Amino acid sequence: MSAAASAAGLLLAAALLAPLALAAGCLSRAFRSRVPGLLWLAPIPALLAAGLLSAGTAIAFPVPFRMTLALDQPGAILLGGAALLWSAAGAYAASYLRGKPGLTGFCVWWLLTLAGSLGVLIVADIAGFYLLFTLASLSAYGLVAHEQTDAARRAGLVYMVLALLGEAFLLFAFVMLAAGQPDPNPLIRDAVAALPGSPMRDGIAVLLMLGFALKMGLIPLHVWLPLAHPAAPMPASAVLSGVLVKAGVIGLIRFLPFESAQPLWGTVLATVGILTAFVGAALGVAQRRPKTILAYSTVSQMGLVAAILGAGLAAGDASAPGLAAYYGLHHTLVKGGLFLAVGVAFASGGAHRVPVLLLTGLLALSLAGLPLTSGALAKLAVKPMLGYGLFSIAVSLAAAGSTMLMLHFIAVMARETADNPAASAPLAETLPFLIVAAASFIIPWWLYPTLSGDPLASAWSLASLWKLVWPMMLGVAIFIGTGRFAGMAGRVPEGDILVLAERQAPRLAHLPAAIERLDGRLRLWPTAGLVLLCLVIWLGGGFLLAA
Amino acid sequence: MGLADAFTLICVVAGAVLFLAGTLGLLRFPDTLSRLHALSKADNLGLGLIVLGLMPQQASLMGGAKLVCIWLLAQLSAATASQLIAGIAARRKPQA
Amino acid sequence: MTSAYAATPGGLLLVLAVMLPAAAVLAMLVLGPRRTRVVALATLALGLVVALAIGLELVRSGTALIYVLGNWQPPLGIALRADGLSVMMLAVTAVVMAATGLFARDLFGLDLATADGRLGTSFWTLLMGLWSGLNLVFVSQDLFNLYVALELLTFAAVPLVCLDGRGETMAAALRYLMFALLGSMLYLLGAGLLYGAYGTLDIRLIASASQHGPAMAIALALMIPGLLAKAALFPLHLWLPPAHAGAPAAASAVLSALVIKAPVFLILRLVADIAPPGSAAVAGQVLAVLGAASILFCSIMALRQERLKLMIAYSTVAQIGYLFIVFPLAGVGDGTAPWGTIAWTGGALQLTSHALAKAAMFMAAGIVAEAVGHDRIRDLGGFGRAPPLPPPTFGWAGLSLMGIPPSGGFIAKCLLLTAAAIGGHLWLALTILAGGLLAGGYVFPVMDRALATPAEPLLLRKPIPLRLELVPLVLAVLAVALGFLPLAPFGLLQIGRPDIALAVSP
Amino acid sequence: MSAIALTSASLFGLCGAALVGIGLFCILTHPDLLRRIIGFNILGAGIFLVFGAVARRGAAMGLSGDPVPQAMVITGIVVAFAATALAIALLRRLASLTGSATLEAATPPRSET
Amino acid sequence: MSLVFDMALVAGLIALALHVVVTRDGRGAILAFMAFGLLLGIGWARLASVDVALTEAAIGGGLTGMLLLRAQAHLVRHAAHPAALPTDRRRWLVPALSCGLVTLALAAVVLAFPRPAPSLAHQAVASLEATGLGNPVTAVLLAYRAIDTLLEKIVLILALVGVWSLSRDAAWGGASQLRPAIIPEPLVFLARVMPPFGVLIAVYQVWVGADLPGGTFQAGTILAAMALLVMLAGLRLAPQTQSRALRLMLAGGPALFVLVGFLGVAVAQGFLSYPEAIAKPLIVGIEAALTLSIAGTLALLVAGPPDRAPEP
Repeated sequence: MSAAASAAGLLLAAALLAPLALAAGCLSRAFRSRVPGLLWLAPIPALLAAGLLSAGTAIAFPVPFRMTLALDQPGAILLGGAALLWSAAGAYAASYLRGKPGLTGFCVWWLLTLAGSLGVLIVADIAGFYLLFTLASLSAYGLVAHEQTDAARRAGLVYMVLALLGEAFLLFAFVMLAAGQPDPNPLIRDAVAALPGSPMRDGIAVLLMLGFALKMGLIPLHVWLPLAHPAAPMPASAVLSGVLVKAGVIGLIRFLPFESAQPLWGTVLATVGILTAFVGAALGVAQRRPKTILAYSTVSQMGLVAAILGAGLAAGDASAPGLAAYYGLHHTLVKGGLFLAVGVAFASGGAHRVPVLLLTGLLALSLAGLPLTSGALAKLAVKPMLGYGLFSIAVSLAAAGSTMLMLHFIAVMARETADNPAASAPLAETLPFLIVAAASFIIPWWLYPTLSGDPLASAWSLASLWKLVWPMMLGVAIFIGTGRFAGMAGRVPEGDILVLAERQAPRLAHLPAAIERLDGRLRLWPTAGLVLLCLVIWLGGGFLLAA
Repeated sequence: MGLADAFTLICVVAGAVLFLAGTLGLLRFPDTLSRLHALSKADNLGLGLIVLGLMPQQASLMGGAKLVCIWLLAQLSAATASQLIAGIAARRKPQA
Repeated sequence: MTSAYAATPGGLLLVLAVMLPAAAVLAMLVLGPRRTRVVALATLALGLVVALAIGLELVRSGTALIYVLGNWQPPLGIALRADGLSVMMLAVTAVVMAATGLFARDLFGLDLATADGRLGTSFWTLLMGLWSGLNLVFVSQDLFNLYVALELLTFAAVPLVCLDGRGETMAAALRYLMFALLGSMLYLLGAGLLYGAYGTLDIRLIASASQHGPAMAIALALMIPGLLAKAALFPLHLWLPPAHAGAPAAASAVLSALVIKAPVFLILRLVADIAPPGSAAVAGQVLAVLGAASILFCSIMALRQERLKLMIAYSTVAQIGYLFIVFPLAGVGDGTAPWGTIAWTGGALQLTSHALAKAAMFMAAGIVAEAVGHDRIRDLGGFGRAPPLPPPTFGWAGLSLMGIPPSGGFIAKCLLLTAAAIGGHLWLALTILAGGLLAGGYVFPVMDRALATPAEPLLLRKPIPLRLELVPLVLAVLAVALGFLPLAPFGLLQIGRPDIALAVSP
Repeated sequence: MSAIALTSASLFGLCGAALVGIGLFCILTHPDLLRRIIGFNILGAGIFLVFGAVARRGAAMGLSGDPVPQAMVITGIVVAFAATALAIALLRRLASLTGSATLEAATPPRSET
Repeated sequence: MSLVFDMALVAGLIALALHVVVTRDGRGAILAFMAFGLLLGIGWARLASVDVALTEAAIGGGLTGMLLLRAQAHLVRHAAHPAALPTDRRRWLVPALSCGLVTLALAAVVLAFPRPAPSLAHQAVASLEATGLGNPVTAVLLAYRAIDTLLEKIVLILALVGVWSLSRDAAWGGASQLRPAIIPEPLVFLARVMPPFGVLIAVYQVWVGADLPGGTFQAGTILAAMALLVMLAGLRLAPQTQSRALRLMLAGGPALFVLVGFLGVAVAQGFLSYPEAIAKPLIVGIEAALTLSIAGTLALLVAGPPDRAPEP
């Protein structure tokens, strides 16, 4: 292996270790004050790695730290977008949170989440994957519960409970996956290759899909997302919605056997994806706060990504991961841009308001798939893989739904920022927003030919344009149609199903209370002594029967 | 059944009878002092008789000496115990 | 009976491990209060060296260390034997004892009045007695000798609980003493029956006896619950929460981390070595059911506690449950050698990482209680600022308890889960996962309180020296560092086990 | 081995078993702690009688009993006495501190202030 | 014929035990328990284990009874009236049944012990002359299973340290209050007459213990009883727990035992083994030292934690 390969490996390792080093730096009091300024620097190695390194570079850590990192095409695509958004959001956060209490704590959680979310995209062995996945999920709690308000604490609690539940599913799946392998900590590739053959494959598949669906926010496990993302400070919401959910996407890409066709699992995933897309859009329309609308839009978009992966899995089409990653990249950049846009829009007023609103509107429509925008490219690239017939119609209808959602978002944004005082957002916040917006236009165009195989020009052809336009027209029609029922907005609370569950909580609360009463009775001396004797008799009987 | 065995039999039976009397006294007598009286008198004498009866059975003189020692110690502790109990009973009796 | 034990050169080290702390108890009694601490710290250092030497000797010779006391071969005499598992337990005990010693020295150093008074001297003397008992439990091969070791443990542990002299802790200590006595009496009765049936109390000789009458069944049926009472497993945990919560910080660290592990170790020896395969399988099932119930029930109880120390105590009872679900996972009683399986390694790793993590947690809780004056979790808002190190200690130890990578607890959970997956024990696997979730349930609220910024800052009762907080942090980091060990079965744990296997002919 | 030795050993063995039962019953059900400590002593006496029966059955080589269980019983009696002494010291201290000689208030202790 | 006596004895024992459990009167239960202890001593004599009979009579009947009586007197003063056995059937029926079941199981096992009883009497007697002792029980206690006896001493000392740790901080190092308020004259007389006999018997027991039934525990208990008698009669004050001489006496026995044990590593074949030639004198020496420390420990255990401030 030439020096270049080892240098590439080191860059890959730097992508993961740089944020950790910065987080460790926070321990020293002197360095602590300068860390917020350096937040944007931490993801740069990852950005370089995604851009410069060719697919297939890998590095194995020395013996005690058993972890190997490897870069492949979907990983590289997602890594690039994620690193860019992290860096922009880092710069944004530095100015957005300057002077606020608990900034150092926020920086530590920020850097740990950053390390986890980037590492998860490039890690290649199972234990390493689980470690980084957990690091990302648990340290994200710090971002969600940063503002110490009641809403933030409730969102944090819900987030933590469901994150730990997801961790439990994944751990059991990974353990069953690794059980059959000779090496206690196998590479993901080998373990997945053996998956179709393993006796417990259905159990593993179900657990994997549950764990990653929870991370991506597919229904009914999406309830934490509309609560957590709005509760976090603006840059953190951008990153949570933009990058953290991609951990679920890369999980599905890595752990599902796309080479061998799995019609059963594929259709299940696809249907859940489509349902999520519809439900996400429907619930989003009923929201009033912009950040919550964007959160529901994330749920809906992730539904689409899951649909793509499901279709790919059912057909056994190996290109599905690449396309899903491309779609994910587009979503990362646009959604990150939108969240930053909301921040900038709230801070600007008067003369500055109109251009910001225009740009936000453009971004929103790009997400919905407006022709000539990167969104259109993303949907076009994905179209052939979805095939024709009922499934592709459903995806188009979902596109209509997201169009309606985006129009609703633009309307709400316009209304919210109407009476802003005449002021302009500080440069340190608008610049990152502009960079991300620009990136969200340019990068998909740049990657389109390599991914979808046909030249750029074909995107302009009439047939492809029509395929995009009719869903949007439908979306606009529905939006105008429902415009009159404005009252409907705001009736569905955030985290819909969760609120119903919480009403049942008192009925559930009496289980622990019953356990506490039982414990109180068990810890009385006569009962404990009697239990001891019964244990003696039970064991004695058992042994006599066994002898 | 030599002379010695006969002698032992008689003494031990007498001792046992005395013990029985002592116990009967303990059960029947009304108050503490009279019970004390029965106990200390009858049981000590009973023990003395039994020790006397066992003397010839002993293989060596030392065995006999030890038996007497036992009897003396029993006497000593019985006497002290009954004095103490009597003292407490006397102190309590005026108030009762 | 052939002479079963051939003394190995390293054997005398085992005697030193047991007799050193015992001699220290005598020295402290004679030297009086002022020099007690010096003798104790010297003994801790020496004991650590002896434990290290035993470990090296075991690895070098590759066979178990054996020592025949007074050169009287069992069954008449008593033999000491340390195989891989015992040596690991000795090492863990030495490390936690040394850490507790350093911690106690600084803790008592806070107010010098108690340092040389009743509290200080009694603590050091009892701690050494505790250590001698623990070492003897891990190395002795004779059941009655193990009874004396258990009594040594109980007599040293009970006064530790009520060192602060309050009515509550006195009641807790009395309840602990009585239930532990009930346990050891049942154990002694079982030992008596075994002697009646086999004419010896040596573990290996009993194991090699061919036929097993009803005496073995009834004896085991008495001994195992007796030891469960001393290990405070779920239905018999009445004495543990008040005792461990009421004891001083250093004492509750040792009690939770080590003292309740000795009866667990003995149950492991009884079921794996002495019990015939049929009974071992039954015992394994029963203990697994109790262990699983303990994990779930006591984790929920830990969730509902208001006081930090009580929450940690209930968490101890829950984590002990993990050690008991190892039996069916390691295939005890189905003829295969259980010590070769990954579940055995998982159990050993869980025991070690729990010892370290729980000691660190209790010490951290002790520091917070000392600094703030109370340990009601609700009112501990922002305790991360006052003494800076307890929250990271609590966090790291919590990682190991929850089984979150990269901690030792995670590796142990992984090994146990893998064994459950391969063995098809689905409900055990679900219990392990639920245990991890519930552990998260009671660790996170505390971390949340640590990071919270309260309305009015916590008022500090006492300044806490940094050195005092370092010890628990080191223990917690050790518990997490265990996570970097290989995932395969430990080679170390199998040393010295096979020749016991020959005796247990299925 | 004479029959008488065997039967008297079994007889005392059965007596030991009965005393174990009585001792256990007293420990489990009696609320008064002092009586419970006496129960412990009765349980201990029962267990040692079982040891004694075992020793008596093992009589051989001119000895009237197997010395090993007898030695164990002596050690056991002294340990049991030490346990009783510690329990009674704790009980006296508990009584003088809290004025109650029963442990039935098994509620978790109040928060320490 | 002797079987009938045994049956009577066993019946008496069980009856006394039941009475102890059932009776309402606390003091009556203790007195019944003391009688039970003495009867048990006779039982052990019937079981031909004379050493154990001595120990049981001395500790079971004597010291434990005294401990219980002093505790009962203290509780009557300080604590509420002790509750009686639960009367309603639900509370005691199930425990009674389970205890009965355990007893039946035990009885079955005791009767089902293997017919040629496995015994270590052969090995004990065979290697007796290596220890130079005549009494096999003492040989087991101090040679074959010497570690048990040594550690059992450490258990006693730990119990003592535990009892001492229960004192108030102010009274740490002081003496315990043994003298009753009013000392009856006959007690003083007894305390003057009895001790010489006691010491004589104790020394005799230690000396004879090597070859005939006797030994350290029994002698130690008698010495402890004598010491308690003297202190109760007020002739001598209870010793200061901080005094160096007392602590040396307490730790002297086991310390000597440990020293000789480690000496065995150098001179004889290993820890706690005695060189053949001087085995007996060594053992008797250890026994003498042990007796002193046992006497001190047991007396102080009965005396309880120090409750008077220490004089410098």
